[in-house]
Amino acid sequence: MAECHPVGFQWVMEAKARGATVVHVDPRFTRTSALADLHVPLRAGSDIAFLGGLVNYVLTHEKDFREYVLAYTNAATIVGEEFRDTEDLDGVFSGLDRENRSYDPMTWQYEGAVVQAASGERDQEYEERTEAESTIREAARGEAHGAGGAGVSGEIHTDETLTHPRCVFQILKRHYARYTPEMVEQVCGVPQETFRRVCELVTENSGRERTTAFAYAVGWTQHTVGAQYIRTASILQSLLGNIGRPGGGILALRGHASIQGSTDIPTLFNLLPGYIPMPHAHQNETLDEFVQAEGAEKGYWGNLRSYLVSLMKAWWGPAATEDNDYAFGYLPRLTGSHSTYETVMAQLEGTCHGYFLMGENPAVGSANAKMQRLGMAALDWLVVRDFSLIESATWWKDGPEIETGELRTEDIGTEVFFLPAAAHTEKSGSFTNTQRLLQWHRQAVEPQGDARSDLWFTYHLGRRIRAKLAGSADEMNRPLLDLTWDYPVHGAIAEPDAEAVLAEINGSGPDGRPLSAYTELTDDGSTSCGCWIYCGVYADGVNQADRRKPRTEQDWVAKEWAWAWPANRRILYNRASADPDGRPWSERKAYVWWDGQKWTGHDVPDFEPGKAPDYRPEEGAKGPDALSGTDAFIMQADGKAWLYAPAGLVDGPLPAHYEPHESPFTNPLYSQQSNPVRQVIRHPENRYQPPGSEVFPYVTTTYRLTEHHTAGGMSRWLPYLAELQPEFFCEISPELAAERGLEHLGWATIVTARTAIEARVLVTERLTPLRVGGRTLHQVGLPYHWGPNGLSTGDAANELAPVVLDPNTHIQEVKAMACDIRPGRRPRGPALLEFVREYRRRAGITDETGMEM
Amino acid sequence: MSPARMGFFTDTSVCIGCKACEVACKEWNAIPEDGLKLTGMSYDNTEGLSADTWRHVAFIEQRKPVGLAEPGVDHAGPVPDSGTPPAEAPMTPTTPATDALPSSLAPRELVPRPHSARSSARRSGPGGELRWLMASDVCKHCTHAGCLDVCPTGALFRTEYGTVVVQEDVCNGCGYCIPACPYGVIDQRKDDGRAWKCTLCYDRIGEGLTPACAKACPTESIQYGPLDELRARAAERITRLHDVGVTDARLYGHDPDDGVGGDGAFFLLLDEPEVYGLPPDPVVTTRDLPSMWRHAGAAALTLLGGLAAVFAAHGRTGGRR
Amino acid sequence: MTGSEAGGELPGREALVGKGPGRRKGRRGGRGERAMVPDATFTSYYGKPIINAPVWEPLDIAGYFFLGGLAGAGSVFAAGAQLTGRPRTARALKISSLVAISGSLVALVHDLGRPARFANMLRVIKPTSPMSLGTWLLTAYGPAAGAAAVLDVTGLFPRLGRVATAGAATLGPAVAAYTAVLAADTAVPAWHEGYRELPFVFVGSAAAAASGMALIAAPAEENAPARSTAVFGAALEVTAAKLMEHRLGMIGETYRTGRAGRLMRAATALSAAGAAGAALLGGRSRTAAVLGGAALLTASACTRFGVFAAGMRSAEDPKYTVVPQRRRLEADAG
Amino acid sequence: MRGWLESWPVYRQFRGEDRSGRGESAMSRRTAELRPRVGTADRVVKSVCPYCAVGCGQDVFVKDEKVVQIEGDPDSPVSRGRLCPKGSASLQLTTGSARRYDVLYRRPYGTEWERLSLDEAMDMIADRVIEARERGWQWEEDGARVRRTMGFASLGGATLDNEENYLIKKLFTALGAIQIENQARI
Repeated sequence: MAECHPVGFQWVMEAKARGATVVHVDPRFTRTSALADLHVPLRAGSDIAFLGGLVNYVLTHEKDFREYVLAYTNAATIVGEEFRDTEDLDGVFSGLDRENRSYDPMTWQYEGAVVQAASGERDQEYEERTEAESTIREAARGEAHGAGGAGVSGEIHTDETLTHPRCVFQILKRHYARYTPEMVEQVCGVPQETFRRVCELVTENSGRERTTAFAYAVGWTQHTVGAQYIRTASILQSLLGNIGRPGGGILALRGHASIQGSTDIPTLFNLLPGYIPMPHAHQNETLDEFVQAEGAEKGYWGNLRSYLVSLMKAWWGPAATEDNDYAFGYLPRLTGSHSTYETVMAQLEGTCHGYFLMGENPAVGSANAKMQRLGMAALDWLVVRDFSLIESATWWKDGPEIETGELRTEDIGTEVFFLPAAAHTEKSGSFTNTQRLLQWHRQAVEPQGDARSDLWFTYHLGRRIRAKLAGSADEMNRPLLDLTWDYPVHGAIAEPDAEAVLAEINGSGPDGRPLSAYTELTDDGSTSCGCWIYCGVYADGVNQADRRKPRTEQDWVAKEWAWAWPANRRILYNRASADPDGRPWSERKAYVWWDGQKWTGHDVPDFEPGKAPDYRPEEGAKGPDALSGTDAFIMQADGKAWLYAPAGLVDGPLPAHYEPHESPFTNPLYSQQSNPVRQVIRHPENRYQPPGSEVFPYVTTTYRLTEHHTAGGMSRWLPYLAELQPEFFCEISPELAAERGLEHLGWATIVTARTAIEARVLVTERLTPLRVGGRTLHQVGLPYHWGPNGLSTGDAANELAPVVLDPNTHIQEVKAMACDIRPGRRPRGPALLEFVREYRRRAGITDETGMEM
Repeated sequence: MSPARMGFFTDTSVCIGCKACEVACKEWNAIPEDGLKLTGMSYDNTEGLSADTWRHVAFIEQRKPVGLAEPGVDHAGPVPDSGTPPAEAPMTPTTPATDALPSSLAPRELVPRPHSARSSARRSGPGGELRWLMASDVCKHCTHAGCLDVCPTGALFRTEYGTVVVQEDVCNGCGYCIPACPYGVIDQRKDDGRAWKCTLCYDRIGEGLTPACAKACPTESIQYGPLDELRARAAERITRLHDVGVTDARLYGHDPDDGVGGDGAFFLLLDEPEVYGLPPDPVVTTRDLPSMWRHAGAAALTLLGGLAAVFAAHGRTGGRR
Repeated sequence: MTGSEAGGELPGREALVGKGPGRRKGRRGGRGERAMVPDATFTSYYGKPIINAPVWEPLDIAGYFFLGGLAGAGSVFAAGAQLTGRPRTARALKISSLVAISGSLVALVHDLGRPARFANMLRVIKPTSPMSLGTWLLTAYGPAAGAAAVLDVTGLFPRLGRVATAGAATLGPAVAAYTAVLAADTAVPAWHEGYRELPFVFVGSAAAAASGMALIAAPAEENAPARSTAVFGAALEVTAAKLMEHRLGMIGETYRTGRAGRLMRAATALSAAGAAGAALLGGRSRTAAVLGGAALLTASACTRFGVFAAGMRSAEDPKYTVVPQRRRLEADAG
Repeated sequence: MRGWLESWPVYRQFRGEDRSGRGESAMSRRTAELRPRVGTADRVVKSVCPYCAVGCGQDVFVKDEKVVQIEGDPDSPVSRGRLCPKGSASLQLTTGSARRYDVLYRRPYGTEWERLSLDEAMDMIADRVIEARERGWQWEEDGARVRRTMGFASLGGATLDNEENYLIKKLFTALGAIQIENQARI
């Protein structure tokens, strides 16, 4: 955190000054470790074992916050009889379809009820939920349909004594029983003594009076089991009563100014604004069927139809009517995954002809960077919008494939447009930060030359396309021509008014006035709202994201600084900060509470303001009304924090340790080596290494340095940052240096089945060998900021990474890979290809390697 | 009434080595880039203060001997101390803390020190546990400033805030201030010829603003304010650290009775000054100036007297040859 | 190093620490029990120097020291020669002083980062700055030396010429000596710590240079004082340098080793040879006088360049900064 | 004459209290008139750091319609006026030499960049989008209506504003594109 979010780390230092203990778990010793009370180096890719060990410790030593667990989690819920755990099936869950590499999740459901997830994969039980007969064969794994015919809802069974063998609590206990300190030591390389210390620190600091927070970043997400890493932390934190309370939580430290906003208002294939799923292709699907399939009976997702209809009204205005299902049919449909990596495959296959890159540099920033470049070389046209000539704009001229002779500039047919982008000082708009805070940045000056904002670009591109297609009667153009696309512009360059766009996102009522809360949204077409969770950001016609009341003039929650979604709440699920009766768990940790009439406190309560703790829903109540006065987790279909996830994940209801796709070790926990449903891509440029290969005996992980930003587009070109970390390097331990004859400041070549890169060597004791599985493991640290362009240069670490994805998030596994390292620079030109081929030969790599389940 | 003397207190125990100070300083003062060189000195690629680096963050990878070795992990090859230039080192040089006592050879302490400074790492080895010291260095704005004293043009002057500033419109690049500084701070910019160093943001503090580095510092490792207040705060901090067992902590440059009369920018360090590249006992060179003049006077008289004697002895021409 | 060693009394790395002449152990132990032997171990930041070495060009600044010495001592010598009826020697040395001081001025200006701003030297009069005082000194001395030479050569205004000669002779020793203060008034260990002897080294060197010049330029019948001066100057220079080296302790090695060592040894040898040659043979042989003079001049230059090189060396190695300061601290503590 | 004399530090040295010439007597006129450019800016514009997601507040100082300084906004409860090295380099990021201000064009099989006007480029891109969209158009897939194009794709960085992302998602979805992706996936 000190390494990548230094300014955020000031709050860790504040906490430390008030007596907090900081534990840093990371393969390398970073600037965070330097300030932590305890640094715990572990093997990259073993966190589920580590966290699972913590869960086991909590359960065996009965360190859970029992009142919280009983009231707010699904610990007591009984799971259906058909469910089989990894304990029963040696590492896999029931419902595994080996042929299609996917799970049928129906057996994971609660007894007597089918619940929908608040997020994640929601289309997987489409047919069960719509009770429709269908013959469509889904293209994507993870959306395969089961044969069961369970009802869409029902009565959830519970056992408050937590003793029923099929209650979540007991399942959890059995599942994590094998995650012992001995096992943690063997899997993670963390000595038992150290691990116990962490267990004690975490549990002693959790409960009524104290809370523990977990902070993570892409070190947890960029794995083939990334979503399950976070799930493990969720289980732990829910057991300890650390969710919804001040000083608790699982905090995603996100790495880009508006990466949170980029998922809230997603430029992601599978989502519509506000985490509404993009519709999948189903036979004659109606809006109602979609809502039934994707929404929830209970909780705020019960109002999905209002959110979606309001979105359709925002986009298609008067053209979205009750008669045409509010233009629901205008939405294009998914058939499986269309993530950025599938897009590259489509480029290589020649079905995707054009590509927009807006502030993104996949030629060095995405896994298997070579595939990205080859994909671009197969395009008809490419538009790159950035500040400088990044690698993604110049690969046709000076990319690595030109050097190896795999591509010749004269043979590349891709037409490339480079359009200079405007900086944040040259445009107005909002960023959503890592704590869901929408903060407005105001335009300071006009952009120079041809530099323009992406708002300008998108608006004017749309305007031009609409003008060119105006008058077309072709049905395919209907959604485009019916689109509400008329924003006020200002200034000499006709910049669209960002605040007008924000107002559309916020939404308006029948009278055209801005809405102030998503609870005002209706499903009858009388309200419009571009992103329901952002509803209220323009309440009263005031740009709430631009609120800047100085911190010194308000309390520590600072509710009047900017605006947090939803409803300006700073801590989600904060109902859980009070006990079931609505009293704070403790005075120290008081946050929101029931004052006898209403919910009140330091923050905006994340609960219906007037719903008393003793409220119990009537039979057959729907949506928010169906939540009781103690159902703190209001977005969940059962109002509970999920220790066990009956839906939403495609790779299991409980996290289990699987080895990374490319691991030098076999899985000590189960005979199932890796996530059985991880997403693999078969391509000659994406060859995988066999697990346990002696040719690739080391583990490498990629990471950031304070001095640079992501793939370097905003840092490698700046002299003041470039001089601080002037070139690509790898970090290794003195022991590995001795083993491989690597010299401090010399060169190293790092090899995987994809390619080899070179890096200067920093031999440092900050990297430490670990004892894993009975042998010494060396890890190679690779900061991934570099590429050949700019002032600070070097090979891109992402050249090494395979495209192998988490099946839930379709995020690549770059945080744990097996590799080889040797002294000296890498071969140049065609010799590099031969060098890598030789490695593949030695490791016996074929197109089948790594494809096994 | 002249304003209070202003200064920096750099508490390295909370420095996270982010280098925001280096960049903020450069942005504010429009300082040129200082070269793109990977040094191998841990994460320090600017090497030290110079004409083009007015704030510099030192990184020291260090072993803190606590006397417990990690079984099964051998450290192959010689491991030199941080005094070793990286080119001669087989690894990022680490060193045992210079003041570590054999008495600290206690079993590895895993209990976190209560809101102490930086921890030592879990990793232990033959030298002890690893810690990573970071410290942002800057011009000390000495009470008795050698650079200022020797400047022949008045380019260097002491401001109303007690700081020492070079006036870029006056400096003629004589270079005298450069070896006069006992800390090696001020330096000549090669293509420019003039001497440059930290101004403690003279232009900013004149309007009541905080110097750029202190303003940016995320963890308040760099604190700016009236020197008296800073000294009091530092004294409090050091007491607290000592109370919780951080016995390494010591102040540097805070003492008005030291060789430079105390620094306007002083530090809390976790090891001996020289580990950070700071002189252990700096003395302003001009402290000895009167004596130097006396010796020079004596020498001049010796010359005069010697020659007078020679000529007296030889007398007029035609005399004794 | 092996794991087994690590369990011993002291951390195993101990033996490898310290690039200084001694071992760290002494000082470490010295914490509790005062070490008997002065400890010369030290640590540093990656071997980086603590202080900044001068950015001066050796040719400019060592040259400036040499020429200043030659000029200053030369003016005294000229006055002496004039007073004792050695007009050719007097004229020659007046000229050489003018040339030397002009040369030194050129060197000084040349070394400035911003030569066009030389005049800024006259913005202030700073008693704390030897360079400031030196500049004002030169401002007075330069015209005096110039007038002395010009009036002597042209024969104009003889009275004024005598005043100028006397003035230059009065200021001359200061010109010859102040450069030692200039060098010593820095944090450069080899200069600063030698501030007591350095002026004597410099004036000795200056006297030797002036005598050398006189031996070369003056007729044999006038060179008796030059020969004596050669002995006086050379003896002073060499003795003072030895004393300084001794007092400097470990820093003294910067004068014995490397480039500085070679220059200082050459200076000693040339001084001795020049002075001896001049004293013994210079009265009889013009050639011997010229050779001796040249040797003395070269010796003087070698001394200046040697001092300069020793200073640079002592600045570039942190040990010369750290170890003496450490010792001082420990002496204070003890 | 008097003015000149008074500007001579030596004169001031002997007139004033600063006899040693180390204090105010040595001050030049430029120094005396020195003012920070944040003090002389025409306006201060409130902004947010564009690097990571901590969301530190920034003050952008503008003089003569140019950004002259960017520093932390002390009012922000997120950052309290502090910035990391990247945030501190925002001025160089936005006004430095690395920024390009011209549209560049590489024609198919071309070996060098060419210049193109922004207007022309926008027009060409619009044509290409229309063409690729039609070429990749699908009404149905395996018998189910999909109403989409696979002809073009987009990948955005996560430094885009919410409003920008909103328009991108809205326009491209209306065009039928589904391969709309973001750094958030990576």
